Amino acid sequence: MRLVPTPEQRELRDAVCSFLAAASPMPAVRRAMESEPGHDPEVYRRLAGELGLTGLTVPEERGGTGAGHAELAVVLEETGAALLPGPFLATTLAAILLTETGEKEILAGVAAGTTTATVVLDGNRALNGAEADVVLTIDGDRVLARTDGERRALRTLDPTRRQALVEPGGEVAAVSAAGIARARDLFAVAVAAEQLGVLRASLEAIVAYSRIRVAFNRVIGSYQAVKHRLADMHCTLEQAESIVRYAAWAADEAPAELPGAAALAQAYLGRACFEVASGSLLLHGGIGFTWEHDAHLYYKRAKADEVLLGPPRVHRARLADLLEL
Amino acid sequence: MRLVPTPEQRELRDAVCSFLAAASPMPAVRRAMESEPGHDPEVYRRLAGELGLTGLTVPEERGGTGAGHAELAVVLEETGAALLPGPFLATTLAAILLTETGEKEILAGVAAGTTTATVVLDGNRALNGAEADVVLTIDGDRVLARTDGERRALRTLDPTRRQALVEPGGEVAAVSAAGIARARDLFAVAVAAEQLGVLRASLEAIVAYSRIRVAFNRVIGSYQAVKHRLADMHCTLEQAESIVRYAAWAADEAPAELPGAAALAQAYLGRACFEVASGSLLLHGGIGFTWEHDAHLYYKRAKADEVLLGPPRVHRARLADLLEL
Amino acid sequence: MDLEEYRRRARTWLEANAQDGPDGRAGGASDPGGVAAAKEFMAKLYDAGYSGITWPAEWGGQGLTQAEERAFAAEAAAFTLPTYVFSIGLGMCGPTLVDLGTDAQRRRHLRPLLRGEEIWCQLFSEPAAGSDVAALQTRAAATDGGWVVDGQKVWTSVAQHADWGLLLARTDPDVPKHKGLTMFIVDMHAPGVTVRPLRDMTGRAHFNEIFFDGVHIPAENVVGRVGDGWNCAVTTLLHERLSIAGGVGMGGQKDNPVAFEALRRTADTADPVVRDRLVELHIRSRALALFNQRLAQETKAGIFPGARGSAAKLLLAELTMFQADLATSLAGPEAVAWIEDGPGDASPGGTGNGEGPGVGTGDGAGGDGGTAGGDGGLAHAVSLAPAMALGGGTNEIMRNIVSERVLNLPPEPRTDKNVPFKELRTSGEAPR
Amino acid sequence: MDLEEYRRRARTWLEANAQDGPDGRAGGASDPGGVAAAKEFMAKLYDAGYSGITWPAEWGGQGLTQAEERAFAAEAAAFTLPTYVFSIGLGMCGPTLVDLGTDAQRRRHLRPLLRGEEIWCQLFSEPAAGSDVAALQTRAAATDGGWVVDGQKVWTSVAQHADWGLLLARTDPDVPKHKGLTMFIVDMHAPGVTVRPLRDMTGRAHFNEIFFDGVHIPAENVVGRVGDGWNCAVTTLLHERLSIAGGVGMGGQKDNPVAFEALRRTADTADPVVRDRLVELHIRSRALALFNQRLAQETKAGIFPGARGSAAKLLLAELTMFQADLATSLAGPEAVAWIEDGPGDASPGGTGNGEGPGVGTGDGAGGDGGTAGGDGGLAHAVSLAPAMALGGGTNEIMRNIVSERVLNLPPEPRTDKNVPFKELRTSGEAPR
Repeated sequence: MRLVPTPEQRELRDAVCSFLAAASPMPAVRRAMESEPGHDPEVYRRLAGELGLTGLTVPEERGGTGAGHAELAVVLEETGAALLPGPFLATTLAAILLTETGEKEILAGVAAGTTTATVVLDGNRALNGAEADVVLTIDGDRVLARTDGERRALRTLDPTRRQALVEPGGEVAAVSAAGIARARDLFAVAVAAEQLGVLRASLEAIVAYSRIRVAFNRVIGSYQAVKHRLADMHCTLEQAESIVRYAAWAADEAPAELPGAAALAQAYLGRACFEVASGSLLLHGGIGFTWEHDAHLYYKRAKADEVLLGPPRVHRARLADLLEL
Repeated sequence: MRLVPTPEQRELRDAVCSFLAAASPMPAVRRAMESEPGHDPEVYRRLAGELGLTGLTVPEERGGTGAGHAELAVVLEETGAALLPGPFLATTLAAILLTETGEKEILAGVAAGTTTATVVLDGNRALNGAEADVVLTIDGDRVLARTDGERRALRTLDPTRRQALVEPGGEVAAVSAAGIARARDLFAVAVAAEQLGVLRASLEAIVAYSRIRVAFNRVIGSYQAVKHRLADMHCTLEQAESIVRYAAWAADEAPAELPGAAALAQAYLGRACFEVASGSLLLHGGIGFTWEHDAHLYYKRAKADEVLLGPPRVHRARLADLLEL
Repeated sequence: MDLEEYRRRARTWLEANAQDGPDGRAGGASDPGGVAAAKEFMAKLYDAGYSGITWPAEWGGQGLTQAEERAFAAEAAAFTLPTYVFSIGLGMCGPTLVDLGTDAQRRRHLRPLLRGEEIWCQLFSEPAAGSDVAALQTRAAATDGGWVVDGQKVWTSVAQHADWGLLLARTDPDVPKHKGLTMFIVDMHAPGVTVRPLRDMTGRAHFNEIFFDGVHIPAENVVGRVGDGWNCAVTTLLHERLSIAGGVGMGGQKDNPVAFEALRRTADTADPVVRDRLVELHIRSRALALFNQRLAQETKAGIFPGARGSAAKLLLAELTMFQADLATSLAGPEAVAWIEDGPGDASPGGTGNGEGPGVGTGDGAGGDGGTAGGDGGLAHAVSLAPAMALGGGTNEIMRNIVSERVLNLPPEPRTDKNVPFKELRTSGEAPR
Repeated sequence: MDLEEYRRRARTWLEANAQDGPDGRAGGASDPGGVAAAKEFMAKLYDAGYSGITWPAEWGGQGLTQAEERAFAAEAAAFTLPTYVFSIGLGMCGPTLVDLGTDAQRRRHLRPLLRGEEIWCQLFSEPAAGSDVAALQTRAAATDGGWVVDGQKVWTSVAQHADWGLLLARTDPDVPKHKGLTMFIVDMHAPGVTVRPLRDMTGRAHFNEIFFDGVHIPAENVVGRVGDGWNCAVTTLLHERLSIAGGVGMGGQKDNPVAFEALRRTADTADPVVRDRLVELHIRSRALALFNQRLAQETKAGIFPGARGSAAKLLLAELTMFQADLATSLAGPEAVAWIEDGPGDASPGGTGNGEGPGVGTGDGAGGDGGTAGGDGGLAHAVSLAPAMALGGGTNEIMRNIVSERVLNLPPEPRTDKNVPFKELRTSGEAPR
């Protein structure tokens, strides 16, 4: 089992981190989320094309980089920490589904960064469904794909990522029951990696603020009430990171452990991320309640991510089944 | 609805409190729990006879005081706070059962303080079952009573109150389905009142200790980590007391509300009491882990009381049913 | 009149006179018509004797006790009264003037306040002075016949409608921070006062920022003594906590989509785990409701709740977060994304501008219950929930109060008590 | 040798040599035979190269890294080794001498310690100096050729078997408290040393109180420099936390009646709410186990865990309380009352002395499952659970460490740093 990133993974992290810090700092995130497309297409183009991240886990022979889910987790942790708007997660989930089910044509465009795609997750709802080039629907053991169909943008709690009602269905793109089952577990790991980033960034924000905000002539970070809450949040972060690394390792190296690891990852990360984001917001005091402060964007992303793959009890029930309780 | 004790109830509380402070302070509790009978028969005799407390809720025409469950709650809160050893709760539960089912003969002895009794709560287990004069068993809509039968003392987590395996059964003492149902709810209220006392005493102990214990040249009660835990415990106490007063009021004045109030009381008090007792013990530091300190006696009583009428989920499930969820 | 009778009469009056309409909170800023209607209702309330229930009769009140006030509030909780815009005046500013104002101030201000003719706001908090109110920086400099004020306030409710404000400003920076403050009555229509809506995390402007630029205040508008502003503010804050605990100006739970009664209708109660979570919410809700009722009964019995009201406020803040979190977690995806023109759509901060073609709610092919069943109500609730834990004192401040004033534990060591204000640290500075 | 190979060999050795017996914790005080067997096992362990894995070869160790030590501990967790009585020496006293001892001290003490020939205990805590170790009052006064010690220590594990103790005592009360301490090696067989078992809340004596009455210590037994005892103690405590985090001297979970694997067998998993609670326990257990494994891997990769080990200790303390509480809550009445001669009966503190006649477990008439199914194991677990949150630093101290040394938050304001020890407050005194 490997729970510590390799030097190569650390390099990848640094590269993504530097890119996002330059191309999509929080003021840019705010401009993007209020813009008509809801994200900066240029940032997405560079992320997908220049950095090749939409094809990261796509095999080389199908146009991708052929990296593992441990690498993908490192990337999603950073896009999560940066609250990157746009269809990167949606397209990544689509790439996972198409890779695991052996699809090739759509995947080529996704891996090349020229096609955006999304997966219908819940009835007729899809992340970035209004703007995706291709909408994928899981129907039993088949993956359906369509580029047409009605789309209707939804209002969302999380202003940094859009959702839409879409028309499910389309042509059969691939058939693979096992591939679909594995893809669903990989979705859980991918979202958990994003949640880890949101959690970490929320904690970092309040730690930094508590070192400079003064109340009663002391920085608030010197009060035990604040310190101890932050220590507990740090404990949560340590466990969250350990679980995400484990689940990503299982995805790459221990397929038999993946279902349990994936359910564990969603069951832990969903709650953990919202609790830390929520604690971070509250400890910011009144400033954290303003629209201009970023705390609420993390809080809302955390809540949206917590229910993205279904309410938390779904993952807990799955874990119970896998544990044969 | 009446949530504040009347002046008469406050007088009763003061009388019981003074009696226990003189007759059964903690050193006496420790002597009693390590003695062969497990309690001080003289204290019980005076409590039952002189103060008439085993007949408190027994109607006057059947030899009791004819007081209400609000009065009984006030008394049990004090016996709980004092960790009174012996068969007072067991006999009180028996008195409730016999009163509600219209039994007269055994009740006369119980009300007079000359008979100790217990109720089989769980299969063949009874509080103070080894030493009770009468063992009552609920069998459908009948109450059975016996004075003979084998008894086998159990080892208990809580050293301040004994339990035993007994032989259930005996002669039919009373028949009343409605009375038995109501008695079960009244058991829940009675135990909740005891739990309120345990909770309150646990909190008072750690508040007092945190005002005198010094660490790093400050009393520990000046540290926010301690203060805020204690503030949260105080919030728990306020809610716990409100619920117990409400449930006792419902027992006396609003029979239709009693089942819901009783289930609420057990569902809240069981957890609340153990959490406060547990927090109190931990905040005492190492001294709280010693046998000689009283914190563990409260902790153990809290745990024993939490499961006395069945595991906590039983009360939550009943509440769900009553709420028609 | 006994309390039950009082309560019965209040209910009768409310049934006859309270419309089941908005409380004036939503859209108030852009809806002067709403404010006009609210003023009309307030005049009726005053004439019926339900405004200023505990205030002295001499100044227009009813001279009754907290018990009657709580009884009325308990009955009013079943209605949605349009009194929000008056809540600061009724709960905080007015009671402060009753306690500390000059007779001239009381005569001029209290009756118009109670009748809803004039609206009040409270001006204490500043960006760098939240929990630590006494660290405020707004300056009031003495001038001919009065004072000149410069500075910035924040978190000011209803300021956009306010005629008067209760202002706390620094009149002496050379003494320790608690000693150099003074309280004033400020005319919100005076030159130099700018009110700017403050958009909060719900996407709405529930609050305002207020800028003072050379605003003149006449000398007779000082409340209490010059330099005694901290003690005056403590009085105001005490009234604030009492009014929150007493439910003054607070709506009921009846339309709250995250309260138990709503969730029992919407949640999947066939799942025993969901049922257990709802039981938990019921337990916590009842526990707090009973505690509040007990405090009310004690007040009636002459036991002053004091700082125990802060325990109720803390519990309410925690319950508010808990239930919003629970409701969204139980609902799942539809809690966080919904069709924009749903009836209760309530989050202008959300995205999605309707540019897509129309896809109906129910016409998706592949899902069971996977349609956008939410109407934004849950999303709004989870966005608004932190407000209860931040306004009127954070949870940490409440815990300090409960531990120090109820449990009598010692305060933290303080380093800001005997130092001139100008020598204190401010946020963002390195430690001295 | 790579780590997997090392681990494989360790497993092979353990399978051949470790009996599946008690760890020497229970009943050790009254069982010298158990200690003799433990010493025999320790000699074998030493000869096989698994004692002092990270210690310098020069003093009898293996000169390997934390990675090998953790690998061995991970394998050993599947067994119950009789090493408890050596754990203080191996985890704390020995490493301190490796770091700070004189060559003479190392030569005299380290090899016998590693071979299990001599048992060590650690003598820091006092009744009035728990979390605040530096507030200790035991005095060491200079005398001819050494020191004379008077005072009392507490919470001393294995002292009843100990040959040597690592003692922290005050050599100068006139300087600030951290500056007047000195560390000593004390002969536990010296005249004036009294060891008294301390009965704890489980009813057993897991710890001891030690009384020093004019005990002479030769000058060469000072560890480090006179007056530098605080820094020496910091070294010892660092080793303590590492050894707890690394699992040195800790038993596995395999026989723990409140761990997930036991509860899945005993709990009523037909109830979905019970199943959900077990899932919660699984999640928390796995989360902590994975965190510990990650720390071990980072250590191997050269990333020193430092104060992050305190996070693991805090989480372990919370998990220990959580699982004991959960197990007893799930079990219900049988968790807290059981037949006295049940096989795992483990709480001599409990009552019930067998004076009643024999009523069999299964012969009750009126109940389903209402028999005394418990054997005292759950009761013992819930009685022992607080130990993890109190020993080796309370949860509050762990949170201080994590917040200050991992998150770099500032410490609390201190009032005890620059004041002579004799002027400091002690417990029970009114504030000065």
